[in-house]
Amino acid sequence: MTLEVRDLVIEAGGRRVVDGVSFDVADGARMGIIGESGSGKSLTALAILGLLPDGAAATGSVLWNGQEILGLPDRELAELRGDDIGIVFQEPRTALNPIRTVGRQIAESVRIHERVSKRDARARAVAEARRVSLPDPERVVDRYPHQLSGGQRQRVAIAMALACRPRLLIADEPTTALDVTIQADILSLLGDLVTEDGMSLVFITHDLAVLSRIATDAVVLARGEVVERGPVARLLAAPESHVTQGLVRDATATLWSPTHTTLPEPPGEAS
Amino acid sequence: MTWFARLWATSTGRFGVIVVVVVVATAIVSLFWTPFDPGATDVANRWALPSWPHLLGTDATGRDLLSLIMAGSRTTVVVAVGAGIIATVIGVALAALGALTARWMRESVAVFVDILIAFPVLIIAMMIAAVFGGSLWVVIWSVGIGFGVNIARVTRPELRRVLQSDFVLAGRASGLTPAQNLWRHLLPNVAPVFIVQLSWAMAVAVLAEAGLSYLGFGAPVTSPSWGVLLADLQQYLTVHPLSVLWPGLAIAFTVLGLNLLGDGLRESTDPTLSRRRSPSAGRARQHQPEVVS
Amino acid sequence: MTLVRARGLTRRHPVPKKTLFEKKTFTTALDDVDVDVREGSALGVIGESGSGKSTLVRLLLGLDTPTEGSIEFDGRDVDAGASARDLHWLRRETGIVFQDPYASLDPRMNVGRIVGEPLWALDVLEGSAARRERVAEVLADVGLEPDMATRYPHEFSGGQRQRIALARAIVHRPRLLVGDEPMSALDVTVRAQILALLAKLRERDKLTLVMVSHDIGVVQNLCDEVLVMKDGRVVEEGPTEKVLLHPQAAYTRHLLSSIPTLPAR
Amino acid sequence: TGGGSSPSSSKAAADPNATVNVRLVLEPGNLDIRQTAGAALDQILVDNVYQGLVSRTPDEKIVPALASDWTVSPDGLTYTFTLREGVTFDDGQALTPEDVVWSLQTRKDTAAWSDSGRLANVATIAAEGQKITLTLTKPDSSLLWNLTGRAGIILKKDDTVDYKTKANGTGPFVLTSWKQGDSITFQRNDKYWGTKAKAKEIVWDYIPDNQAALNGALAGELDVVTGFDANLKKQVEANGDFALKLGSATDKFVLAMNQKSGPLADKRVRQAIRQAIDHDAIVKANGSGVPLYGPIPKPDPGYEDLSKVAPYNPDAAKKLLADAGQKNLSLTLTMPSFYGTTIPQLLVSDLNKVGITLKVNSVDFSTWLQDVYTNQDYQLSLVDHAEARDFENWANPDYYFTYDNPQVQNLYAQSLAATSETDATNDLSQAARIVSNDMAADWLFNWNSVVAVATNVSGMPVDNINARINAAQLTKSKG
Amino acid sequence: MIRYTLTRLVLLLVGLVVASVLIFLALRVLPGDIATLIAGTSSTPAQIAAIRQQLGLDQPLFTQFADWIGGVVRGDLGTSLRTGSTVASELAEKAQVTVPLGIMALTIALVFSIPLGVLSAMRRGRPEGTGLSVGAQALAAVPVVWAGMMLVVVFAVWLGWLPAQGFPRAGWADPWAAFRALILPAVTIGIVEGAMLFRFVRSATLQAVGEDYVRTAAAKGLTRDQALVRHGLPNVGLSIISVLGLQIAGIIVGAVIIEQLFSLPGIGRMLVADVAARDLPKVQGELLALTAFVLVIGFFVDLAHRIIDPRQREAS
Ligand SMILES: Nc1ncnc2c1ncn2[C@@H]1O[C@H](COP(=O)(O)OP(=O)(O)OP(=O)(O)O)[C@@H](O)[C@H]1O
Ligand SMILES: Nc1ncnc2c1ncn2[C@@H]1O[C@H](COP(=O)(O)OP(=O)(O)OP(=O)(O)O)[C@@H](O)[C@H]1O
Ligand SMILES: [Mg+2]
Ligand SMILES: [Mg+2]
Repeated sequence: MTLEVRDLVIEAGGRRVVDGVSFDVADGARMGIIGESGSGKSLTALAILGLLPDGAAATGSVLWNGQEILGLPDRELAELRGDDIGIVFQEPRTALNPIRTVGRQIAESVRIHERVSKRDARARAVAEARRVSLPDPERVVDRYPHQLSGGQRQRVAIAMALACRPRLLIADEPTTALDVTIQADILSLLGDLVTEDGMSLVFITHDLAVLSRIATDAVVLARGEVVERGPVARLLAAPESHVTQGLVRDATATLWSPTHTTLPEPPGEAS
Repeated sequence: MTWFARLWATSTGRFGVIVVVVVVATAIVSLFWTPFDPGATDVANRWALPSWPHLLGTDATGRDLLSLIMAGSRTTVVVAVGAGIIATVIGVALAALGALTARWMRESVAVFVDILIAFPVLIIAMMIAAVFGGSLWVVIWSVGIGFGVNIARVTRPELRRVLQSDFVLAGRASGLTPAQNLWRHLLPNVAPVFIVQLSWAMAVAVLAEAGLSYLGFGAPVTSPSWGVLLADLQQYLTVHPLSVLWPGLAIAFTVLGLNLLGDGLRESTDPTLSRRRSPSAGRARQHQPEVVS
Repeated sequence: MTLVRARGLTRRHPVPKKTLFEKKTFTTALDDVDVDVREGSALGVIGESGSGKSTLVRLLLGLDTPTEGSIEFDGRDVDAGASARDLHWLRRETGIVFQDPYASLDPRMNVGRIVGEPLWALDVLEGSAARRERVAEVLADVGLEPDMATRYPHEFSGGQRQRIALARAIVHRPRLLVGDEPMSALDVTVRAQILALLAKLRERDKLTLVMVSHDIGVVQNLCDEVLVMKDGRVVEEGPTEKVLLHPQAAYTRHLLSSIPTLPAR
Repeated sequence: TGGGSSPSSSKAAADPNATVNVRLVLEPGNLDIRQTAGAALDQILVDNVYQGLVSRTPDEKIVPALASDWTVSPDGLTYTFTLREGVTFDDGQALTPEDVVWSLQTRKDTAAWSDSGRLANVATIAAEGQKITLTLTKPDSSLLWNLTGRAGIILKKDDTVDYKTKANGTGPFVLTSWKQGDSITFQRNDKYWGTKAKAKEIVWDYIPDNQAALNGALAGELDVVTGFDANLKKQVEANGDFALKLGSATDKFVLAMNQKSGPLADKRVRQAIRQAIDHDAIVKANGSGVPLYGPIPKPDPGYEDLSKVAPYNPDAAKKLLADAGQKNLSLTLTMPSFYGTTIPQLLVSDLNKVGITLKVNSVDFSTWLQDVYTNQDYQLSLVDHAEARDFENWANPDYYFTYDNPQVQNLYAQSLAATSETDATNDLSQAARIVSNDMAADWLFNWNSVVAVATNVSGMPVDNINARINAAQLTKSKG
Repeated sequence: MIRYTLTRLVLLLVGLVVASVLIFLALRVLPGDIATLIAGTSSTPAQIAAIRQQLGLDQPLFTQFADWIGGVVRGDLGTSLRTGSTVASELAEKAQVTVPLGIMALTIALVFSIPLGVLSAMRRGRPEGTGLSVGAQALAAVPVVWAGMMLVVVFAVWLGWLPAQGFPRAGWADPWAAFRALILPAVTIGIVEGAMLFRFVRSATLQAVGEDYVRTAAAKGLTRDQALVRHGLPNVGLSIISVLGLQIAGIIVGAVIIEQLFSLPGIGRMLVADVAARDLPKVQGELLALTAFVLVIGFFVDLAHRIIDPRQREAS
């Protein structure tokens, strides 16, 4: 099951915000997309699933297993979403429906795609909640989002995306809004799940340290264009484009380093 | 971009602005000139159909409808502005009492506002009309009070929200006194919500003038007013259907304009509609496109 | 020399009653905390979300009244209940930058007015010309063009906005600058720039810093002392080196081990 | 016009089981005929439900009712009535002479009852067999007339009926239901002593809105529309199922002027106002009615044409105002709100032409009663005085007209005391001329009733129907 | 939940007490009284005084208030000075017109505004969505009197399908006739109020379109319209419920005008007549009942909110 993105162009608000992005995600691959804020990472992810916001439109080509899915009618795309391809968003506070129990929300994709009964769906929800290590899964499925902490909500969001065992998971900065301790938990959870199920992963982040923990390969986006691509280790060790170089340098500047506490060399001059 | 440019950029806002300008301009012109004296009767020419020199025809006593409609826009402007001012004063006062004072006071005011909301505008109007007789003041005060309470209800949480915002806290940290903070930060930031409500209040005032005039609580029966005219002419609807069209159209046009102005103002001032509001907690990073519309 | 000295700081918030018949209950945001900030030092405050960091900062700056405990600034008692004018002495000595660069600037004021507000409110510098000059100077200090003073916050990027907030915090030349997570809303690139800027100011103007952050890298790079908080209490404090490299408290260790790192180059 | 009832144009036979729906404008506040004022009560209850010893026809002739006949002594001090036998109240009880004595005596003695003052000259009321004798302290030429109205109504002695919502009378109809805010229903009284009513049921529908009434008529929901707006004539005639009938009436639209103080104390100003008003235009705009220039309308005794007293002449009006030194005069007219907008519009325009700014304050009737009627706190007032033969108000200096002329008061007293009808009438017309010459008020016009009657309806009276509608002859044919 | 209900109930009672005092005092300011009205234009001061005493209007204000409130507490809303019948019975009778009218109007408003509002939000930017929105804006701008007249002319006078005015004397004993009599009035109020509601539904739905959780739902395999309907709308519904509370007040106002226009014997017309007649005990009883009704609706709106919204349901 492969995803091939070719010459993806996205126009939003009359501007071209993603300009000819191409990349492949092979079966079982762990692909990272990095870039600074506003470089077009989220829109790229949304375009793949046909979830672009009003006022944004995509052209180019997105092939899923060789089938063109860009521009498919919403009804047909909907069959892919949640079933073949799952997605987790950045903000756990707003991504869940406040007036539905989390169990119902976790099992919704199962009910949509597998048409199981209500009771079975609940059992599935409990199982999925257990899989993402939510505490007391039997009870937690009957709670409402506001009764959970941020980390727990993000786990719910992940459980939702994984409920139908998708072949590809797109995670759009799933840990940015969380505390470091919780972020660490979620990252290892994701890593484990991907390894267990052998699904492919597209992980979007602006944080190189996070990227290096989760992805094997990455593309670097800047102003809507791919400026560099390659294995993460290589990107970090020997960045070629100056965008990547800047990212690496800045990351080092503000990054916690367990070995030295001396002030590093002055970072890039303030512009 | 200034707020006006943003407003003008929305089609609703543009229509609203045009309507308001047209109505106000008509009102001003009518102060100096109307084709006929709007009060002058001419029984020989009653119920004239639209034709020269009575472009819109005449009414039951032969008054020129075009002149009456023009002069009636004055009443509309007075009603809308008057109700607006009273709604503003009451709305601001109640909202401020309900947002800025001690907690027991805030909560009692909130309850009081909820009770007042239960009194329909019309009932307030009937009481005032019964005391002072039908007049524009009835419309102005009743809509002013009724909508002032509404505005207070909508503005209060907004005021609370701004009050808890970081920039107000930053103002305190910069040494601003509460009064300075109110004037420099709170009011300007609540103003948009307020102005939107206000333009809707004005639309309601124009409609209420028609309804109250029909019930006899509105403007004096001889004053040039769209509401009075509508109430007056509707009695002859089946015989002279054309005449009742004009005041109806004038009212609908103005109300539509004010409503759309409110919608346009909301679109152009509400930041949630252009970019997402920053989450108050957590470490959500924000990005800002280079050009903000 | 101790610039700020706080003893036994406790802050409780009443939980809003949902019904009339409920008993009054409290949440404790800060629980018996002692803090000393040496003149010229940089104190980092770290800890998880909700551990009381912001509460502490507000108390230190007299923006909130402690339920219990006392604060002295430069030997003088801080009474947050006093009128705004009676606190002007404290405001002249302190400046603060908040976390969210979008929420902390009044969207309806231009940058010149925002940055000049402390000068105006505290009556520092006579005459609008002198004030304008100082605003231009401080904008240059934080790396912005002086002619940006006539523009409005929404015309700036997050990083630029945070610099504006920083300019406002230092425009009246305070002795103490407090940052309440001033960088956590920014992406790495901008974060690095602000960090450098703060380091420069500290060096040049001998500013005393109190820096709240969940971002331990920032603290490590900027601060010489660290305070670790959890659930409203201080779990560990001491020189940066000691606390971060040889943490004693279990919580500190857990916190540090959670931080993702780059593979060594 | 002038006939008692409109002849039926339909040849079809009347349906004895017909229900006739009649639109009326003003609903009574309650049904208490003893003390609740207002023509709305007399309009339907007197003659139809309640009766007096005597009654009157639409053209103001006095006719027998509960009394089969009566005599008046030559000195005018003793009235003797012969009470009919076999009369019963709606509750089945027979009418006795005691009921008559009690009714008249209680009326006279109870201040709270309306029109008690009209029996002020009656000294004793006595019954002897079926003979009822009233003796007077002094002659009163209006007594018989007064007995045709409220003052003469005969109720059951010490009746316990709830007068406010029900009725217990002797008339050809029984009041069966009152749905407040909607309608009052009468049913034929099958035990009536006289000729039985023609229709089985009369429904009085109270519809204030003219357009709603017209719509109701066009949709076939109403058979008779009274108070019809003549401006809507075209519509109802085009329909073909209705005919418009005009009837005379005693409604006088009185523009009262408070002459106690202020600019209106000056007779020239009052005359200027009268001459500024185009009465013909008012009649034309109203679509019906006749101009009126004095206090007595054509149907009442004492009427004469006073159109020469203050004819329409704006220039003369301007001159009078200038003579009186009134420039930029501004006056306020206080009027009840239910008289519509046409008349005030015309007044504003006419007065404006001679330089008077008129402000119109239209108020609830109760506010008018308090401000104008009771407190006499007004400048100009406009009210329709519908009552017939109400000249007495001009002879009452305390009345809200604020008109005080001893000569008029004497003439009126003289007319009351007159024992010959001609004398009484002459005195009245002389007094009326003085009132008009004094510019005591302006009489805008004498309203005429306009009634739209369905073509299958017969027996609908059209004259003076604001005062009362005798529905005994009213009926409808099938189809 | 029970505690909350009790708290809210206390608030409701406080509201009623405040309202009753306001109503009582406000009415005493009215000029003119029923005694002069009963006495009419050929009355004498003695006659007026006699009537006033008979009606108890010569009692001190406080006594009158105490009498009234005392009665209200015992469930007696008072009696009419004009007719002597109880306010409660007259309200009950007129309610047979006004309540069905209100319900029909509300139903029409809801049935027409909610689906169309949602539809126009879903079809935003397309001609049909814009068209719906423009149409609703135009309808919301039309004075209710005008709308009513137009409908009568077309459906009653021209086409003759429906009655133009009035309510059958038999009332609901003749259900079909009664229902027909209320159709035009209800449609008039319904479309004008519905147009306002439409604007609200549309903007609330547009807001829901942008909510993250709707996008999340679409990501689970719903089409975007399905996601909006299944996840956005229940949340929109919450805010519609609160607006409905206010809408009821609007319908009451509409009813007063419409009952006049269609000569319907309902509460609105009775109220206008009673104010004009200065039948103060009756007016205050009616106003109190009306206010209580709106306050009670507010009470249930708040409770409904609590029940539907888990965030509020939580006690602590
Ligand atoms: N609905 C929209 N209308 C117009 N412009 C948009 C819209 N959404 C995003 N953009 C713009 O498109 C560009 C790319 O946005 P995108 O959200 O993909 O960035 P990102 O790389 O995900 O950034 P971040 O790291 O901050 O999430 C930005 O300049 C943004 O301002
Ligand atoms: N005004 C308030 N009313 C009630 N509780 C409050 C209030 N302000 C803060 N709290 C509570 O006090 C605790 C400490 O809050 P504080 O904002 O100081 O935490 P923080 O360490 O700054 O967290 P973060 O990293 O999320 O900014 C939290 O549990 C918070 O919910
Ligand atoms: Mg993004
Ligand atoms: Mg904080």
